[in-house]
Amino acid sequence: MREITRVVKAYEDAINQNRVVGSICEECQNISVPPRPVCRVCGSDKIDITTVDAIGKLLTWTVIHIAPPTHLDRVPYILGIVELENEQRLSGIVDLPEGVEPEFDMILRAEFEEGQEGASRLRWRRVREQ
Amino acid sequence: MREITRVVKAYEDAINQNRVVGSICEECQNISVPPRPVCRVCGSDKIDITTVDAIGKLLTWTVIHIAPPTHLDRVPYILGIVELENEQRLSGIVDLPEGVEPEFDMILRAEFEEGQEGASRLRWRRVREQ
Amino acid sequence: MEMAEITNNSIDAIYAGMLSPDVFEHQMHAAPGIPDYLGMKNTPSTRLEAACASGGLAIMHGIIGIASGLYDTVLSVGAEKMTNLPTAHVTEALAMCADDIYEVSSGITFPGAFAMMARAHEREFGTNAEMRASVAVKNHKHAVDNELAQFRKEITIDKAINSLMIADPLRLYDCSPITDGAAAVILVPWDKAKNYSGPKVKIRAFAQASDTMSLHDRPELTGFMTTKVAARKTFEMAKLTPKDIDFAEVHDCFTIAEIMAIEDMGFFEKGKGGSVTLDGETARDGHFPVNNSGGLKAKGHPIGATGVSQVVETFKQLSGIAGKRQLDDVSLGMTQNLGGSGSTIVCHILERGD
Amino acid sequence: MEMAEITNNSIDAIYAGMLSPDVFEHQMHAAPGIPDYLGMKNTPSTRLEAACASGGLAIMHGIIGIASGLYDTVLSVGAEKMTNLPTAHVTEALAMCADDIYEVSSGITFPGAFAMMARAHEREFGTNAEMRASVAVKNHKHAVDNELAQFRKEITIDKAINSLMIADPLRLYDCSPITDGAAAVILVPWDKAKNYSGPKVKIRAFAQASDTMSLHDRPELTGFMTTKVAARKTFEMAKLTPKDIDFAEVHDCFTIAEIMAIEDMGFFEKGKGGSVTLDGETARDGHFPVNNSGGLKAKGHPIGATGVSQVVETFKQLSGIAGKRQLDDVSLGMTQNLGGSGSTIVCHILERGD
Ligand SMILES: [Zn+2]
Ligand SMILES: [Zn+2]
Repeated sequence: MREITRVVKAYEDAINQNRVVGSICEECQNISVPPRPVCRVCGSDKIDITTVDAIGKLLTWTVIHIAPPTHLDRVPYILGIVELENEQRLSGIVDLPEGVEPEFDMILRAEFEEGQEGASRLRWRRVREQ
Repeated sequence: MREITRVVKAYEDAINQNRVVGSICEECQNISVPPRPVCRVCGSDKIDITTVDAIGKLLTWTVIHIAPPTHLDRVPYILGIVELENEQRLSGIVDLPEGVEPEFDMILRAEFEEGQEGASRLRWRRVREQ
Repeated sequence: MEMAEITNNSIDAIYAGMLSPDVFEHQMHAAPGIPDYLGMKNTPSTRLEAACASGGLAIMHGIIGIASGLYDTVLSVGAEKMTNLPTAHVTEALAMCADDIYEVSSGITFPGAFAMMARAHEREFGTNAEMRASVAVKNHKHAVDNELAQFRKEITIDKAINSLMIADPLRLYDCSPITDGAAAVILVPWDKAKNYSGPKVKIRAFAQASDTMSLHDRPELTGFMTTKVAARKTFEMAKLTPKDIDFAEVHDCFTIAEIMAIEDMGFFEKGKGGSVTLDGETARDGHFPVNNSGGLKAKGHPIGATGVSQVVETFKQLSGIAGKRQLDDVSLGMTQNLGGSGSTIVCHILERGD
Repeated sequence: MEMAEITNNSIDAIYAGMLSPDVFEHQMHAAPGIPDYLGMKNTPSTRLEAACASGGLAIMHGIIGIASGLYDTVLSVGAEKMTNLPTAHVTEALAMCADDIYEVSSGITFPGAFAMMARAHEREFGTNAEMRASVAVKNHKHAVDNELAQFRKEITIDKAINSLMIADPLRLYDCSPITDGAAAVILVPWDKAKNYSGPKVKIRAFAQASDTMSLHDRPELTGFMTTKVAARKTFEMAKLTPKDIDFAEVHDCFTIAEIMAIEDMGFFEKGKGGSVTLDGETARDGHFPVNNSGGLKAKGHPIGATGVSQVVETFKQLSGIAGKRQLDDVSLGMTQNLGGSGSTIVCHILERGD
């Protein structure tokens, strides 16, 4: 439990520093995003935290029209799964400019906007728009 | 499930009519307060609803000082178990006049005060004070 | 219990599948309420929870209780009372079955998770809106003959593919409804079942599998590894193959879920689940009927009850008491009950008892 | 797991006792999160809930899984993360274990239910505030030697009987605290345990019993019928009597609960539980040590973890690895884990393994 707390906290702290981190296994060097307390490849719990390049392609997505109470003010919003390097994946909201539709394999980059209480929130945005 | 809903609804409806009801078994005439969907004595589910005399003695009680959020405005309050005729028992708030302390076997009667949205609430009060 | 000629006193233990009486009914520790309200004395009653697969676990762990030799007669129950809460809160409650840290914080919903799989399935196999809708159309048609179904009205593909968008590409008619309900079975060792004259069915095999909480942590987005693992283990225990099974009740919480289930269980080739449904192969008069009860889509989906209800339907078919929806000449049926976005799967194979 | 020389791949199934990750952590379907975060693949993981007896059920149903022949190696876990919520909300959440319709609506709290029993016990047997406080004083003293305890500080009877009134007659020091925690055991068939060189202990017997949700529906207010029934069945399965047992870990969620437990389990005459505690008979150096770990009162009470933690403590004592709090020459220990206001009880008897 300590370890779970540690990796989740590392992830959340990193988001607040506008970074995305994963875990790296000291035994087999496997990287996991989001970070995990036990290596999925070799089972080791010798885990370090490492910053990853938060750029990837859109694997799949939905457009949420009926949202939970926490997200009612955002509908409709795009929720997608983004694949980073090494087949690591993350879920997140995809923010696209007006008139741009999501597409398979669209290249997206993690950007960070201000959330509640000064915390950062990760948003996936199209690389082209920069 | 239909039966559970039926007996609970009968109980709640009766409270709103300022009455307390129990179930009476058509097979063995056993009375249960609060009403139950299946007779505890003979196992029959042939159950009728019957009004009972809501007067009894205080079996045990506590004075709640740390309350759940729903009852914060009432602390401290007395919560007791009252035994009616035939060893039937009910939990409830006991309202005593200023300066009167609860006592074992104190005779209490169900009275009804207005609750939320026009519904009645059962309160146990000392018989002597009337 | 009347049908099974069982009285309160002969129940040794109760297993109850419920997702969240906590959130839906403000009642934790709900399992002892069952023997309490049934007037039983001190009968152990255990709640099992694995989201929408809670009911399947109640059956499976009831069987394990009997197999252990500890119990002779078990009551396995599933129940959920969902309509106390407004829809937005039910949506939120169900989303709580997804991973809270990485998924729920991103605004995922239950339909949203399956919508992402539907899109991946469409990309890889061409499973389109019409194919998905054909699952709903079939299950609504099946439910017309189920007197216990929530919806007993046929719908059209046209109506389904034009219904309200919930989580693109899934629309209202791709989603199972919010339902109150309960289901129960009595389990006894097979050699003691002969003491009862009522209908009886043999549980041949069962298995349970888990997977990651988050969808993004799984290599495959077009099916469930859990379904594959649980189905394979169930077939192994039964010493059977998919070809031996006559019909199935699978977890169609969303239309795409039924399509993936019949593929992952091995009844149809991967990627063909949508087209075989559109072609009528899984209809009551098709060669492999699926969700002949109406499924979650039309029979209803009272979360904790669903897995038990699937076994009850299979029981009815195998004992020839399914009335107007009775299938001819069936001797082996299979169930697949899914929890969350597939983080738990429970499968059972049942066999005709005579 | 290192101590048990077990790797992830050898775990066949996980049983997890948790009261409400729903309410405490906004996470339903939490059980698959365990194999997920441990990096296990598709290992079935089942959540069991019976309020504060959830952990006891995780152990018991793990044993049943092994006894059925289905599994060889089971990981039974209990866990709760309670400190996310403010105290008033924890109070409300715990009160949700009482009967919602008749008790919660009356403003019952968890301490309130036990307070009403404490008063009935005082009336019938003279169990007074000092006797109740002596349970807390003893358990705090025991916890000083438990490096995993939440409180490792001795208290005095004077301090306890003058502490904040919570639910008259129960005061702050009569109540167990709000705690985060987890505990786990590995279960294997006894004949396979010999393959492991680490410490091992035999589970001799176990039983579970249920009772009415509402306190007012029970004929007796000075003890729990569930404790009596579960303890009797456990002794029967073990072919032992209370006299054979060397020590016990019992469910002292409130001081009065320990007093009633040691009476209802048959270790002391009914009504004497308070005076024997005051006399030191259940202290570490007494003739029958109770809650030598510090109990729920001082070790802490992370709801779902508690029942597992009791078995872990008993394991440590019976394998001689309890360090400073090691009891001399013990070969049989018993646990009693209580859910709600006694609506569920689970007991286990463990025996030294050599
Ligand atoms: Zn590694
Ligand atoms: Zn009767």
